[in-house]
Amino acid sequence: MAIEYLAFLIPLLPALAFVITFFFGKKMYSGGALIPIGAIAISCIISILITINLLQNPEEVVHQSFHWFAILNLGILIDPLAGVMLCMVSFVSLLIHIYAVGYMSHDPAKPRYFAETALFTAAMLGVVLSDNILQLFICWELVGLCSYLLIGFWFQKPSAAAAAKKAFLTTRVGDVMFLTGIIILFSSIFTIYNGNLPEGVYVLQFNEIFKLIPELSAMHTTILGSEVSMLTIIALLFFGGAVGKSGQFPLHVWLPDAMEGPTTVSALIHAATMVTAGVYLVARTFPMFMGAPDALIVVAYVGGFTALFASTMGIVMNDIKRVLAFSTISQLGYMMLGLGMGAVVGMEAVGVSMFHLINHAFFKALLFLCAGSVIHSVGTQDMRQMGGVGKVMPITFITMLVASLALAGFGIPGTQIGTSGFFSKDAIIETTYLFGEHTGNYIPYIFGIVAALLTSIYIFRLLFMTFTGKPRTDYGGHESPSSMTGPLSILAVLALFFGALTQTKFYHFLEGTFENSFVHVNIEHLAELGNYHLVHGHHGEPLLILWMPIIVGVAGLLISFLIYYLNVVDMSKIVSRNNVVFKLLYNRYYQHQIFIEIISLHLTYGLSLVGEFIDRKIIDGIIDGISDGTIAIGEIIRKVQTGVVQSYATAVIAGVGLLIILLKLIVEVQ
Amino acid sequence: MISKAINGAVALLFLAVVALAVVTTTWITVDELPQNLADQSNIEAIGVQIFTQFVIPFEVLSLVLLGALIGAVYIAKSEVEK
Amino acid sequence: MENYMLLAPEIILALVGLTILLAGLLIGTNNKNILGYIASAGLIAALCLTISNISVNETMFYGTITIDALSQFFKIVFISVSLLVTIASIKYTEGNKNTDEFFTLLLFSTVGMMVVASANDLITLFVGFELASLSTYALAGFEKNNPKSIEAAMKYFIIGSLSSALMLFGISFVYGMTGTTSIPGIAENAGALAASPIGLIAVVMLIAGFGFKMALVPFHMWAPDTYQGAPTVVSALLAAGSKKMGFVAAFRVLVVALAVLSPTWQTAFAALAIITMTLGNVVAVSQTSIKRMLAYSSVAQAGYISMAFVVMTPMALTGGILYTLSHAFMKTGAFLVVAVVGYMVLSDNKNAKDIDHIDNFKGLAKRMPLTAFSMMVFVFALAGIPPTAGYMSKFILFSSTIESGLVWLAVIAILNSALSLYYYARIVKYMYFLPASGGKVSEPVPYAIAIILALAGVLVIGIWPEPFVYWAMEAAKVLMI
Amino acid sequence: MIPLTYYLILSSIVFSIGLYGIMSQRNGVRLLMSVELMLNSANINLVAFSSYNDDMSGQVFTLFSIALAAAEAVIGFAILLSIFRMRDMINIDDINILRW
Repeated sequence: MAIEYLAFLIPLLPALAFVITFFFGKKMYSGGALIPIGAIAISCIISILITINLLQNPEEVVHQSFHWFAILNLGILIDPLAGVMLCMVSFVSLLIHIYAVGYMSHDPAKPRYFAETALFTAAMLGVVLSDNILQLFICWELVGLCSYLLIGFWFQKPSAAAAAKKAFLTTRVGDVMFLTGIIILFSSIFTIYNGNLPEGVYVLQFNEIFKLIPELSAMHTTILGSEVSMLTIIALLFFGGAVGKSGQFPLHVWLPDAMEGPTTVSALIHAATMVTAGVYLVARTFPMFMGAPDALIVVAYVGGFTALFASTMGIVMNDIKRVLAFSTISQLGYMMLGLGMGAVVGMEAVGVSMFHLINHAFFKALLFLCAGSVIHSVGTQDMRQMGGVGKVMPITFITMLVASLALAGFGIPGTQIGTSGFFSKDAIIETTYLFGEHTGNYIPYIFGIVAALLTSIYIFRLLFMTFTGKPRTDYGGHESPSSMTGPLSILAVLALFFGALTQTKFYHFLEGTFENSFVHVNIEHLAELGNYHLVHGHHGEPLLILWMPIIVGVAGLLISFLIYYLNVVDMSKIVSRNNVVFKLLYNRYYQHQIFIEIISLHLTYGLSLVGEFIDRKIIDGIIDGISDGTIAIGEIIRKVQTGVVQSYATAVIAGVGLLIILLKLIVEVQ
Repeated sequence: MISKAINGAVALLFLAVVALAVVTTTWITVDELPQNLADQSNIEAIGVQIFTQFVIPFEVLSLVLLGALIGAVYIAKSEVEK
Repeated sequence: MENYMLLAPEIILALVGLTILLAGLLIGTNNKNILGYIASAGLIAALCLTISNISVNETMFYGTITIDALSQFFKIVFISVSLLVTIASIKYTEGNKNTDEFFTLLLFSTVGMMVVASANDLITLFVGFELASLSTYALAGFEKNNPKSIEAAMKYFIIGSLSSALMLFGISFVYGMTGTTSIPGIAENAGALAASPIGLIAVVMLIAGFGFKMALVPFHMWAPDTYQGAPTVVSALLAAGSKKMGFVAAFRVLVVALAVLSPTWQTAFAALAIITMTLGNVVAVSQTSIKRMLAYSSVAQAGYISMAFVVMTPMALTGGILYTLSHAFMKTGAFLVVAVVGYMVLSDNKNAKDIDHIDNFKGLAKRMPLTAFSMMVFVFALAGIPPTAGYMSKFILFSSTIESGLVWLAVIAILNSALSLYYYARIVKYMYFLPASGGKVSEPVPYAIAIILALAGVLVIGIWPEPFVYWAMEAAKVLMI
Repeated sequence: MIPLTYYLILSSIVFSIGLYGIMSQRNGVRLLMSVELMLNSANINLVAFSSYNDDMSGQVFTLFSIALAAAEAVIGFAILLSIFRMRDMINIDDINILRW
């Protein structure tokens, strides 16, 4: 059975579904939802079958390519990395499409919704499948376009339209860097070949690029007086694209606002799939990062800082979806941090990071869908107006609890017991420890561990505020229909068990990504080019280090439990700084309380506020400032155009005169 | 008035630049002009050139004149009569 | 014996123009629609004939005309633009008793541009230039009872004649130093010109003359006013067709004839390209009239194309030439969309003012889905987003710039194209994310056909660029001898 | 024999007068006159070069350019006429609806 020959159908079917739904959806059941669901289901089955084949035979990757123009091609590449990503994207997309049948049932613009999500799925599968960087970029842009359209799905709301624009423009900053990277790469390859390309070589195909890494890394250019390898520049520009797409600091500002779209869109695009495209890009071009000095360290620092920075802001949000948005940014930061650890562990970093990506897709999609279920039922996104939802929505509550445990990474070290988040996040934190051990630089580890504590605090705060206690307003909810709870349960099972079942196999599988019939790259050799010193066989970290993530996780749970369930501290009083000391003295657990007060509340809360300030005022301010500045300059310059034709003539003549003088001067100098 | 002065200054500057360039350039010229100008009819030579070498521009020129005519008549014609 | 078949496209168009003029005298106002179809048929015939002679390389008529890959490429650009404009104008001129003048002038201006593309002699070039200019002066003022249209024509005319005078003055110096008006002859004798101070003045004056057509800053100031005031279909012709005439003339005169002076004009174009793209994009951001915004965007695009003159590698010239083709389709399409929207606004309200205001684009996706979608593709193509023609051209142009070591220029250009997205995305926002102010309107068929053809052009070049790149490369080879 | 430079200086002066006129005059007809001055100064150049180079094509060019100048003037006057009909004046610096 040669299922591989059907690989091209994977992106094609959703694309076809887009066309059909877009034009004929109005007349069909539920806005033509069944067409994309069917198409994506087939894509999903093909992906899974191919990946299973690949598991048995990891050397034999699927590669199909056809000539596009001159020295470029269109092609499909399914190697272990693409395989797992494909399965995840198509599967999560399938579940969310099914869920959306219930969630969007009241919306009149259903056909447009399903058409756009189908197109998105096609484009995202295209990103994953690309065998060359240009095709990847094209699909990447298409994904961005769909994201723009879907964030602005309810474009009647000005905030949605503004959010769509912001998302589009901010990610464009990254995209421009990415494109610049491709252009520089393209011209560098031309320089390497001296313009004489060998016959039948598609220059932007990954295998060709990887083959040339030593030459690229030997090319140097001078920037601000210091010699920099061309490869580093290209890798960092690619990373710039990933920063934009994956919401890393400082281009993360669009992601929280993107929550203006329907919750299903947030789950699909802004949690599980599109935002991980940046991580995927870095993983896909990982050999380039390995060969480029300093590039991985930048990735690690940006990722680690983002993980910490975003989680501090997660604590102060009251909008349930915004908490999850910041959580997504923070988790993406973890993935980048994991990739950056390639500086020490080599290919294992890709395995660790991708493992977290897949697990995160499951539990974060689940979190969003649960939140969507709550919003659908309660009719508000503000957690202050919820409370006690768990009683009316038991299934949602249980699934949400599972997802939260997975996010906070609960499990028992040294055994096979634990949620999927436990296996992947702890693996990243352990690698950062290893990094610290070998380089003496523990900063990534501190980023990781502190962010883990904050993660646990904000997610249980969300859980307690929403599902426990007494209803704070009269919302009168009900449990969601089975088309919604069905996907929730499936995702919950995955969030709970996927990690434990696949952990060992997964790393091994992904380590073969760059050694197969299509590309063959020696990571060890590349690491030498990039001045990284890889270590092997790292076991026997101190027990405390193994237990540390779970300790901070439980600490976070306790802190949230105390504050938001038992209400030992009245948050409103804290915020209004009313009589804190008095309450403190009368509390029996004052020792513990001080810890909470100072560390978790004042310090963290203060930090969060500072974070939010930086986010809202400074970063937003810079971005807005640039655009306002441009408009203002435009307004001034346009006034030169007075409408009087003589002044135009004067401009022409003055232009001629100035040009003559300018050229005279330059020619004299030369 | 000031603007006219500026315009004048710009024009004078332009003149100065061009004149300077003209004066400092060594022009390639024939050593001396044909002595008896009356002997030579350049009319005939021009006529021959127009209908041989420059026949294409000449034909295009006819289109220019026709186009200018159509355009001018169209724009200048008053549209009052119905 | 000359092969007159090679000039058949020009001859056909001139004859069709005359036929339309005569036929216009004989048929009544109500039947004048047929003239548009005749013009379209003539243009299609000319297009087919041009394409059939695409790989000819011949110099004719005592060396005043040359037919080569470059001229054929640009002729196809001009004929395609005219064809799109003509098809759309069938609707625009409906019921107008001056339809015959309109189409005759349109065809004449096309002939003028084609003559410039083929010119191998400065006299031919200048006469062709004037034919295209004079016809379009009249076309810009075609709505002669509309003060804006007449004002547009007046400004276009005055700056245009100033530029022709500057150009002629420059040409006279070139002639004086080289003793000939033939382009290959000038190329042989240009050494003396390069050595003398007058060479610089001649080059700058020629650049001013061509820069007027290309709308390079600071010779661009007529462009926004004229594009805004002129009838929208004419703006399409000016922005997409007539602008390209400036480029082909500059390719012929500067790159081929005055190649020895390349240090001078490369420096000049470097300065002009940077100023042009930056000013064009910055000012476009603050416009509220769509036509004016497109005009500034077209100024900015001229800046990108001018980079080809600065880089001057075969790849960069290929990129620049391909860009002219892509830009022809994108800009024509965008202006025709504005024309359809204007038509829609007028059918809502006969006395509507400011029909090109951006507010009229609100909710266009609801009112005219096809038009809105096409506009989205056009503006994204102008911004250079794949998979469109604009992306391909920019990719080739920018990567060749980086390859030749002018990284700073490429960085400025890329920053500019990122900035341009701001105002392009605004149109998309208006069309897709703001509520509509009226019901669904069906596009008039001629407009719809023209827009779909332009859309097809933009997408085909974007998705399957190989033949076009190859073809542009052939055209660039002509310049690199 | 009059040096060639004299002709060129003359034509430069005429050209500059034209430039000055086009920048400073508000009356449309004067503007057109300025344009004619500039075109004709180029003609002086062409004829002078033609006879000093003993090459006929410059004079042919001059004939062409005279015809073109005429055609240009025709269009120009038509546009001015149309402006005059609409606004009863031909001061073109008052015509600035289209701006910014």
